[in-house]
Amino acid sequence: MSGAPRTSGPALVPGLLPHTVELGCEFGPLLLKSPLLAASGCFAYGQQFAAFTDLRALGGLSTKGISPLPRHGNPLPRICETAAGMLNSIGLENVGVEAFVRDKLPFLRDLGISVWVNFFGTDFATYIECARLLGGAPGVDVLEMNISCPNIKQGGIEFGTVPEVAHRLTRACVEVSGAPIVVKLTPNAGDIVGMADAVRQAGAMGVSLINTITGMAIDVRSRRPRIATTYGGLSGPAIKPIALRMVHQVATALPGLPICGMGGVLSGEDALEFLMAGAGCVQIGTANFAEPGAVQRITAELRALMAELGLRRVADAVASLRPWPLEAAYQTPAAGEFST
Amino acid sequence: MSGAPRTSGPALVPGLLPHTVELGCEFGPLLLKSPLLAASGCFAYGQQFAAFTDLRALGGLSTKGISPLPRHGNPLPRICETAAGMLNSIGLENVGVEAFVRDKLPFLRDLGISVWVNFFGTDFATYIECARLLGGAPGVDVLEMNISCPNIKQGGIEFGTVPEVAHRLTRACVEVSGAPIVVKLTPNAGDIVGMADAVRQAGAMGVSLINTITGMAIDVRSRRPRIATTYGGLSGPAIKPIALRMVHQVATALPGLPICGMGGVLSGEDALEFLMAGAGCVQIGTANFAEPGAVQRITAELRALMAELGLRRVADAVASLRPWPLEAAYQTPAAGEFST
Amino acid sequence: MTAAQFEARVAANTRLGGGYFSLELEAEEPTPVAAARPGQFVMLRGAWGRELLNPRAFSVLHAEGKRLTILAKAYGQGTRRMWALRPGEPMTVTGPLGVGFPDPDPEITDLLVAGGVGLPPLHMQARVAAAAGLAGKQELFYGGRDREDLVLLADFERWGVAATLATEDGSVGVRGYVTTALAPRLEQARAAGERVRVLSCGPTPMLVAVRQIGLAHEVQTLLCLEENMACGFGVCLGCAVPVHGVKPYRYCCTDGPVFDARELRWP
Amino acid sequence: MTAAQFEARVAANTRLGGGYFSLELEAEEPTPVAAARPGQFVMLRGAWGRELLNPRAFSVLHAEGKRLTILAKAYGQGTRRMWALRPGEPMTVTGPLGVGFPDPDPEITDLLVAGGVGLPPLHMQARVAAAAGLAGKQELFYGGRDREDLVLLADFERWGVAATLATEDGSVGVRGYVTTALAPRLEQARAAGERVRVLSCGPTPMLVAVRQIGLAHEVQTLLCLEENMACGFGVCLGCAVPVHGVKPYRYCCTDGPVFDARELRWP
Ligand SMILES: Cc1cc2nc3c(=O)[nH]c(=O)nc-3n(C[C@H](O)[C@H](O)[C@H](O)COP(=O)(O)OP(=O)(O)OC[C@H]3O[C@@H](n4cnc5c(N)ncnc54)[C@H](O)[C@@H]3O)c2cc1C
Ligand SMILES: Cc1cc2nc3c(=O)[nH]c(=O)nc-3n(C[C@H](O)[C@H](O)[C@H](O)COP(=O)(O)OP(=O)(O)OC[C@H]3O[C@@H](n4cnc5c(N)ncnc54)[C@H](O)[C@@H]3O)c2cc1C
Ligand SMILES: Cc1cc2nc3c(=O)[nH]c(=O)nc-3n(C[C@H](O)[C@H](O)[C@H](O)COP(=O)(O)O)c2cc1C
Ligand SMILES: Cc1cc2nc3c(=O)[nH]c(=O)nc-3n(C[C@H](O)[C@H](O)[C@H](O)COP(=O)(O)O)c2cc1C
Ligand code: FES
Ligand code: FES
Repeated sequence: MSGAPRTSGPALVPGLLPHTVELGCEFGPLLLKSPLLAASGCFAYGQQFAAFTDLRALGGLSTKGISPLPRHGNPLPRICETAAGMLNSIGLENVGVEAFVRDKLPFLRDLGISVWVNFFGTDFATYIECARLLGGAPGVDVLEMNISCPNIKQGGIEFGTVPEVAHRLTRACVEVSGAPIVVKLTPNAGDIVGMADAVRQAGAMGVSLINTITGMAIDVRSRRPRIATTYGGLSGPAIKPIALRMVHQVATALPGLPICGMGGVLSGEDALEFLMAGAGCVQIGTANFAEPGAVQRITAELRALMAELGLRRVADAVASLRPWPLEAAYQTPAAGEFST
Repeated sequence: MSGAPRTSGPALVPGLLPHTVELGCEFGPLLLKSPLLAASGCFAYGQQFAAFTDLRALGGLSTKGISPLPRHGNPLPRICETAAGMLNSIGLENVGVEAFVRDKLPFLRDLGISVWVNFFGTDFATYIECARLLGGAPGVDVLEMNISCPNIKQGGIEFGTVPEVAHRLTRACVEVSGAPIVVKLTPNAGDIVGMADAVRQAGAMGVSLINTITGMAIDVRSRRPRIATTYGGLSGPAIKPIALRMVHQVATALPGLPICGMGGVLSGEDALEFLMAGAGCVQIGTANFAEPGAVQRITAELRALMAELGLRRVADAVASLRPWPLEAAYQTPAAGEFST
Repeated sequence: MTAAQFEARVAANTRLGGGYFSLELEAEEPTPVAAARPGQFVMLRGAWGRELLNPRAFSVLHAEGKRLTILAKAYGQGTRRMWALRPGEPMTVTGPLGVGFPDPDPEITDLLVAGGVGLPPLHMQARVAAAAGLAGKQELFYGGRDREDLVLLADFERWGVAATLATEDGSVGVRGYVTTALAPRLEQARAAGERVRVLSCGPTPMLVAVRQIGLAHEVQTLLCLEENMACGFGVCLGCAVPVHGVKPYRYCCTDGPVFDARELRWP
Repeated sequence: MTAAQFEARVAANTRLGGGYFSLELEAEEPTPVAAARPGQFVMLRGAWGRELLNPRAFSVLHAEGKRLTILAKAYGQGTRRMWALRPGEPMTVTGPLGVGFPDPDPEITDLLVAGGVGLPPLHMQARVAAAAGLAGKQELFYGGRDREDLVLLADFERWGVAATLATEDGSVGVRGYVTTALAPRLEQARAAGERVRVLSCGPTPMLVAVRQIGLAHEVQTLLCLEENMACGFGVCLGCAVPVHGVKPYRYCCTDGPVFDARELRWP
């Protein structure tokens, strides 16, 4: 397969030279060197990747989710593979705020790329504590607030699925954080636009879409779930169509709200789909496991593809999707909705 | 790959001879010849498959969704492929109740397998009309009520996502139908257990889980959605982990409610996963496109696998999942929930 | 000649340049595809797991006994994998499917207008005609981007079928679109009172142009369409083609892939 | 000896019976895997698209210069595809990863307890020892289901490493589990005041038994574990191993795959 010739489709405009493509872009108040970032939980705290890739080629990275106290994570097995995807139930294992700021942050700060610190709590108080401590730490560009964990006890699930609760939680964190807050939403919520709007009104700078989707797999021989906690979070290319749809829904309903899109990006073309759907930047998660240089490769692919399509700046791509022309003879009059 | 030797894992009990496995099973009040049925929209009205496969080897089939009047469907493109899945927006194109009963039903009735007629309306009145006309037609074993179409105007989306609305709609249809009603739920609903419970209390004989998940794909060269209606329904192996999880959630929360599971079944092992998760029978959809004999092959695989695992009857498999033993040293004390 | 699904193995995979390749498959026994008419197609799928779910449609280029050959271009996921297939690798075939072109007619000249991977149905039409001694009633109009985009030309030469070539870069034949040569030919036929019809297959923009030219000249124009297909045998309803009439759609896989230009609800 | 990710091609794929195969890969240049110790591993992934996302872990059987070899059994999706790979096909390799077994020691006899695809680390330990003239300090205990489950025995013979074999069906060696032979050997060592340690790799139930026997006899017991891995370099946190101590888990890929039996929070 790898040797097959590249036969390109019709270019929209004459191509550009790749080096003339400008990947630097704005995301809300931020200036990113590139719209491609490494996703939370898939890049640890960055160090392990230095042996494999040039971390400065990244637009930024989001850290493993940080909680006030260290967490040890879930029983095993914690991961398994599914068709074009994987399930995980790591259990938000992390070193805790104190060790993170002391041991991990200095390394990240020195990279000169956008540092997003993903965090979560188990209740209002711990969320707020995290936002205060991390949002004030030097070198933190964004606090990415994970309200998606379907596992936390004490009504935690409501953080990610009930708009009013998410609104209150976001407002409380925004008030104490020195850094802008991007809220990471869960696709398990029934009404993703309602959730995005709720956190936007609470002062979130933007939203990250999407976290993993709750899923399950069974080993029929042992008759056990393949993940010890029965359910796990589905990531990878399998979820890309769902992620793209949610990004497009939110971008269409709430124009102007910065969206960081993610879910199954493995190539520059995948990343461009997210930009066109309305994401201002894109995170890459699962792809890093197989290929520690994934973000760098995908960045090169994105640049080449943008050049081929005559897209000089990231802003030329963002939300540039064209609707199907209703006047075309290929269309029946009533379009715009779908059913199977 | 095809030539690789089969090296089986540890059998739980000594294997059985495949012909001693009894695939006939109960599903609510029904007696099925096999727990494997063809899924709605993926088998048309059956005839096309007669050239390729023995339709009598099926446990049953669910027809393309029927509405009171014929429908012509959506503009094109209507389908596209995604990683381990496909999107479709056919638009519920169908011949309408009258032509169905006159031209299609007799063929199905004569097959001697369980005939599930999938139906939908555009409002309360048309749903009820369908249930009355189809539920009274001879040869209809089950009415599978599709409340999942995210596209129908006039608040149609509420049918599938708001429990009270689904409850009222189901009750109204159950009252006029001569055949038992199985309600097909949408995974786009935030609270799948709440939806299942609502329709159960309204008199549904069971539930079908899951319909397609709303998704999107973009052709970056034309900058257009790959589906003319922008969004389409995602099916295939990509969604299997999500479907299994929903089946397990409903089976666990509402034991006794018959569940017809589906989503991405391509093999006997996939089907057995659904049975173990709690489905009493399983539908096979997208697999039929590539392989018109898919249901028959999967049935043979299921039989062989059940024999290997010592499962003599379907009931031995249904909801037979074993939890991870909490006492095992592999476990930390607090288990049972998951997070990424 | 009802369709069947059967297993076959790659007998040969020949790279023709420009990403084109002809793939020859062999089954255990003679297959029903051997009876395929020009324009009929098969659905093909390799042993490529769960990633690519659905088979892809390919016009039959040639089929006889246990063997069948298709012509394709490495483009998307499926054709790129097929490009790399090696002899002995398995493929699942379903076919023959669809309704093809009408038989060559001694009274009528077929103007075969081909673009890119649209060549196979017209190639088979020319072969069938040549075998029936009607090569003189076939004329090929074949367009592509460049020299590499025009393949299997030697066959037409061998059969004695005249060919008008066009490339966008002018490297072979006239520079520009193949459709440019069609209108004058139709004028000429009209002037000479010659009976002609147009059979065409290729990229949609080309077919749109062929249709307009054919309709303008009031000659029968038959277009072989390539819609996205999931099943190929009338079940998924994915391959709808917009038509005039009571029903807004017909199906590429069962009603086509060959449609009369007048029928299409196209620009 | 830091790990790298590099491309390689299949140089040879040898089927050994029973679904076992040894896969030899060759890179363009000498690779860091050549420095791998017994017990270290590589992550391998073929050009198999988006269906199988993550690479699979394989112990290094042998590596030198540009070449590296692994031993595997066709079992799941990945190994079944690998079983079918042909010379020239590409694979992506990451490694060497993890912490391996300690060096052979002239003062200590290594009792190498292997089951199934757990052979490679012990095979390499024996080879390294033999090269250092310490073959006499290595003893293999190797168990499987049947004759076909025991592979590469000739190597141990050539190196002069004594082997005790066990099969569940009794077709080779003693009938039953290989662990049955371990306890008497440890008794004997204790009685003779001989310094021994146990190095083991294989299916988890076997390792559980080896651990209990080793602990009961108070000899150093090092187990090479095979947890599900997504990354292999300490990032996904999927390969947690339950241990005693303040933290309930360590990581198979970076802290292991070799763990001291005492450390494991196992039955
Ligand atoms: C009846 C029928 C007959 C056909 N006969 C042939 C044939 O003989 N030979 C042949 O090569 N193809 C033929 N096709 C087209 C072929 O089935 C599709 O192009 C198929 O999508 C290719 O599969 P893929 O996986 O490579 O690309 P996909 O991944 O399915 O396609 C990706 C995208 O690329 C587009 N695309 C695919 N191929 C091309 C191309 N060559 N140029 C520009 N855009 C393209 C598709 O429309 C799609 O949007 C036929 C189609 C039909 C319906
Ligand atoms: C450090 C390390 C070293 C390893 N070294 C080797 C090695 O040298 N050779 C080797 O063959 N494997 C080795 N493995 C195991 C191998 O990585 C896994 O078995 C891998 O899952 C196989 O991939 P697959 O796609 O074939 O199976 P998957 O699809 O990933 O596995 C499906 C299921 O089968 C189970 N399974 C996989 N293989 C077997 C088997 N042989 N017997 C019983 N159950 C099995 C898995 O646990 C999983 O639950 C090693 C693993 C680790 C962590
Ligand atoms: C192993 C693993 C761990 C993850 N941990 C976190 C986390 O700590 N916080 C978070 O917000 N998202 C976490 N995620 C979700 C990813 O950041 C991302 O949203 C998701 O995986 C979809 O992107 P992908 O398909 O590119 O992986 C994790 C994902 C994986 C696979
Ligand atoms: C092309 C297509 C058409 C479908 N049409 C219907 C339909 O008319 N009514 C319905 O309830 N489900 C419909 N479905 C959903 C399937 O019945 C099934 O729920 C879904 O595809 C998941 O199963 P699968 O992954 O095995 O395909 C359709 C699915 C596809 C792919
Ligand atoms: S391709 Fe499925 S109906 Fe035509
Ligand atoms: S395999 Fe990813 S952390 Fe060990």
